[in-house]
Amino acid sequence: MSFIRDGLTIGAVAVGAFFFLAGMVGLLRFPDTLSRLHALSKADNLGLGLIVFGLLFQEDELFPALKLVGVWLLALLAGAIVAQLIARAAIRDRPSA
Amino acid sequence: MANFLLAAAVVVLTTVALGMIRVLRGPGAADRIMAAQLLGTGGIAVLLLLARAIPMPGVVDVALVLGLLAAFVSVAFVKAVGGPAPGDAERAGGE
Amino acid sequence: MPSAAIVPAMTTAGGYLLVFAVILPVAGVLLSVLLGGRYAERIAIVVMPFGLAIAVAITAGVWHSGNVLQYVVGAWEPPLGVAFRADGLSVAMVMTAALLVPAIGWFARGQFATPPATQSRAATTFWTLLLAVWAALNAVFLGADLFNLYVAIEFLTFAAVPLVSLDGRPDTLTAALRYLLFSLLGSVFYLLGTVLLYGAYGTLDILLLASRVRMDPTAWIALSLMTGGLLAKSALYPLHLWLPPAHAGAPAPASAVLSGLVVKAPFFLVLRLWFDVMPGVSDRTAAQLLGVLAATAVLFGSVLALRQARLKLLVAYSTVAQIGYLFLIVPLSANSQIGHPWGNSAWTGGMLQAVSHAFAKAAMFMAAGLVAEALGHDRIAGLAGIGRALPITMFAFALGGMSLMGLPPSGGFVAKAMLLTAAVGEGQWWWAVVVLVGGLLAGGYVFLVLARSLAAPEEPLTLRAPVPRSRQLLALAVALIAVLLGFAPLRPSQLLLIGRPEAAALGVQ
Amino acid sequence: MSAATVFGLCAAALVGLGLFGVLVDPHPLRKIVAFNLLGGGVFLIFGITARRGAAAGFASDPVPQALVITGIVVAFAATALAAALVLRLVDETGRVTLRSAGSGGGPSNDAHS
Amino acid sequence: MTLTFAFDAILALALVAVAAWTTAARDMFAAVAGSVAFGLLMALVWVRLAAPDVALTEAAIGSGVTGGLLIAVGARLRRNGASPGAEPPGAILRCTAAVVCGLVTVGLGAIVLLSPEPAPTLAPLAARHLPQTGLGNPVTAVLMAYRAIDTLLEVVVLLLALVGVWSLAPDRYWGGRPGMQQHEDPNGVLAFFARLLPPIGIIVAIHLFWVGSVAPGGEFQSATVVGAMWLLAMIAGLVDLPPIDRPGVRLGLVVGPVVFIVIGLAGTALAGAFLAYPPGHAKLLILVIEIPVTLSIAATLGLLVVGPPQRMPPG
Repeated sequence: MSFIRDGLTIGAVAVGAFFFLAGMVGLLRFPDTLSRLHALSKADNLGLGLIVFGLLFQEDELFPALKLVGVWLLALLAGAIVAQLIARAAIRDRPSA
Repeated sequence: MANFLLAAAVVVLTTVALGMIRVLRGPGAADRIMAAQLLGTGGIAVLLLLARAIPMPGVVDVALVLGLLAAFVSVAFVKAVGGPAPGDAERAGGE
Repeated sequence: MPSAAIVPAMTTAGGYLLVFAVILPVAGVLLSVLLGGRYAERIAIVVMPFGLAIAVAITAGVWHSGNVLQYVVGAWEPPLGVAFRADGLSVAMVMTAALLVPAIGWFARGQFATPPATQSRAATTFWTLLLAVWAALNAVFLGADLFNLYVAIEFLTFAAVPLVSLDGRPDTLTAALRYLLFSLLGSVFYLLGTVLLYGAYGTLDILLLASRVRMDPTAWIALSLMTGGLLAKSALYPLHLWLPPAHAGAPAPASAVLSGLVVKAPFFLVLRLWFDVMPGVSDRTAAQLLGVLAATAVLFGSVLALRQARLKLLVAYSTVAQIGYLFLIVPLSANSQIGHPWGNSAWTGGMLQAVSHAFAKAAMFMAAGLVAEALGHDRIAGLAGIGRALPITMFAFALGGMSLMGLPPSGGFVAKAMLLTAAVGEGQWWWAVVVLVGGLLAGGYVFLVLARSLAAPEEPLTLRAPVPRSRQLLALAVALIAVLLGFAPLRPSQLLLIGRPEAAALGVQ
Repeated sequence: MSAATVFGLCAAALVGLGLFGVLVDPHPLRKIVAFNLLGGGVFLIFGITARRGAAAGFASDPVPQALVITGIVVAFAATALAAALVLRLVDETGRVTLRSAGSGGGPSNDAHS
Repeated sequence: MTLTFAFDAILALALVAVAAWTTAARDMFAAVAGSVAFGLLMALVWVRLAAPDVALTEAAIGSGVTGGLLIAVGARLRRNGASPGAEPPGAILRCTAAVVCGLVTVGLGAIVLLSPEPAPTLAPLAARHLPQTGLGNPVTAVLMAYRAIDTLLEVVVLLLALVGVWSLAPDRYWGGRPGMQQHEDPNGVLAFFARLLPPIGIIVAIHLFWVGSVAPGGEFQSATVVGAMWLLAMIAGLVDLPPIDRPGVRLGLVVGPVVFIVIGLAGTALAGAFLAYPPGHAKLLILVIEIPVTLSIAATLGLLVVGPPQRMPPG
């Protein structure tokens, strides 16, 4: 059993780390603010989600597992809201000001 | 398993370190905020991986606080950059 | 490991006074914040006699027992816990603060009165911070734990800096910011030295540390870092740049506190470090180097004081010079030929200088403040006639100046005479020259002011505001203490030695 | 090389960098930022001291840890006070500078601050 | 082993790089952003140094609240168009400073390399007395028992800083409300966020407070989270800050240190020393101190970030 669990963890965490890598590349390489935003908000939340998902297989108790999911939800929420706010600010700044 | 998680932590930490370049270079304030947001998320990921790889109590709590405060900083950033001009504190918000 | 037998890790009789000396003014601060402006003055006035009584009781306790008072906070013995300790040195400074703070407070009532109906920002802040300065000073003078002392000096910084910018003018804001940055930089270096010592010896308690410290690079680097930081905080040349604008820009009562008391706290910690914590570590070259800085401060500060056009700046630059005298203790006492540093008269002379300068300088700032209030300015060129208009004030200024010059019979005279004796006795005559020239220059700037003030005015002098006689008398009383210190130097000098032999035993082993 | 040594060297570098910023940067807010770097370096020295003091089942000596927590709070208070001073100064003068605004009569000795 | 070394090395390099960039950056805002990143990396370092309590503090105060403060100040300076009034010092001075700083770095580095490992430590003593405090977290024991006097003075230092910040208000605003009234669309994203996050934050804060006696956490970290949530609600225009004159505000600020002192004095009578706890009751008394102290620190931190009063007092 632990072999399957470890395998799932390794797979999810590896893909999660890859998403972080991809997000970073997007952040550094994409030409303008909004496309960078697009790349990033997907990548880092998916990355963190996959890592949390992978780590869940290593948890035996409920409470620590819930905490992990809580951390992810918090990051997801913050990421989404901040991305919204940035996009608004970026759009507002572009045409008018 | 611990070694694998540690290796993943090294990878994510590296992306965080490289993402710093965007925080520092900008050019726009929005880029900086976004990069800071990535750093926050990446930092959380690193902490969660570390917590599992090298067991130590409280590390997940650090991640939790980091997430909360990173959100606070991002909002402060957005507000400060896109906020009102000095005179018009009474600007009616959002559309 | 000779430590166990020597360090009394227990609370002594009367030790609780030490913790009260700190907590009482803190309680006053909290009450002031709670009740707000209307009561700040009254709270301060009520706290003062009690604070003075505690200081007197501590002095009596140390004097009668002939030994240190100690309090182990929370009954957690060092090295795990924190102790307060009062030796002769602490008592001298605690007593100075306990006399000066109420005097300055009483003097400030004329300026920062808070009538029941109104409240003002400056007055509320002044009274709250005056108590805070007092608490911090007592914590510094009584502290026996290096990190607790760090908290104490930061406490002092936060209490002292806003005093500078009470009036909110741009130049005082600049002065306050500069003071803050210098002070923080000083604190952080002190902190760095502290952690290096902890890392090397595993304790923060001063006496325990003294018994463990060795002459190794870590101790040496820690001592340099901490001394450097404290020098920045006490404005020893060449780190004096922040002091004159800060002390001259503050309201007169605040200047008296800052110049008389606050700069003595880092100086006091330098003495603690060099003579209590690491008597064996400081070597002759370093002591002489510090002496060179001190001497430069004496000469440079005095010359600049002579060149000032404003009275308060003159007094502030004279503080730069007088701080130099204090640090002459180090080259004259460290590595003394007598064997232990407090054997020669430099030790007593230096401490007497610290105490008498506190009173003299406070009196001079009070007088300068009264002059500025009366005239609406403090340009030295425009002082003509003020000597006749405010004779008591100018007399107080003159008495304070007398002590700075080192004229007999004043505390400053005895202090400087003892420094001279020590310089000759140690065969370091060059410091004697510095003491003498510094005295002459001080005479120069004091006479410059007095001569101007006694000159006949070109047009009849009109005072913008009446100056209450009580405030003038208060300045005079403070100046008189500085003078009277010259008459009773012997008994205090014995007091200063209490707690010393113990440290000496540690230093020799 | 142990974590303590790596971060100890890092701390030494931070102290140097922070000190440099505090000394030479003319902008007060950036002096404050540099001061935080310097403080961070000093706190790290506490951290490695604590780590090297691992004993009695603790992975790190608790005393320096507690001291750092105190230190971080004090450093924040310092930052807040300094920032408030800078802002007030800007409100009053419209400039960000540590040069004395002609505080009156002082000879030019303090021009190189 | 090599993996942890790789991790440490990358982290240390990133930290130094951010610090160097922050020192060198021309744009003031870049420096501020750099200091936020610096705080985040520091939190990771503290975890690697086996100091999760410090990591929590750093994440909350060092990175979070300090970051928010610096950003707000930086933005205001930029908006006011404040011009730097001073030129950087000349080349000679810069070189001298560089040499001095280099010497400090080399000296410190030498000490780091030469110091013994394991170092002298108080950990065994702290462990031996831990049962007397009834606590499970030795760091909390140091803060609240062994060296409680430091913590008491520190809480007062924080309050003094606030007195100092308030003293910088223009006279006409004395007694008024700090900061500007913020207006945001009450149905907007920000307001939504500011309604959602504080409850989460409060739960986290209570959690940190509660575990603080046995696990990493405690009153400073908890208070900072509460303070930050308060500020968030203020930024979103959901709550306005009270005038600094209001008795409730004053009470909230001093209640922590006052209770601290009162229990300390009670210790003089009951346990034989100021800030000593009677045997068997230590844990309860520490809790009784920590609750109001948390409240006071949260209020003080929040108000320190907002700055001096900027509006006319009512009436």
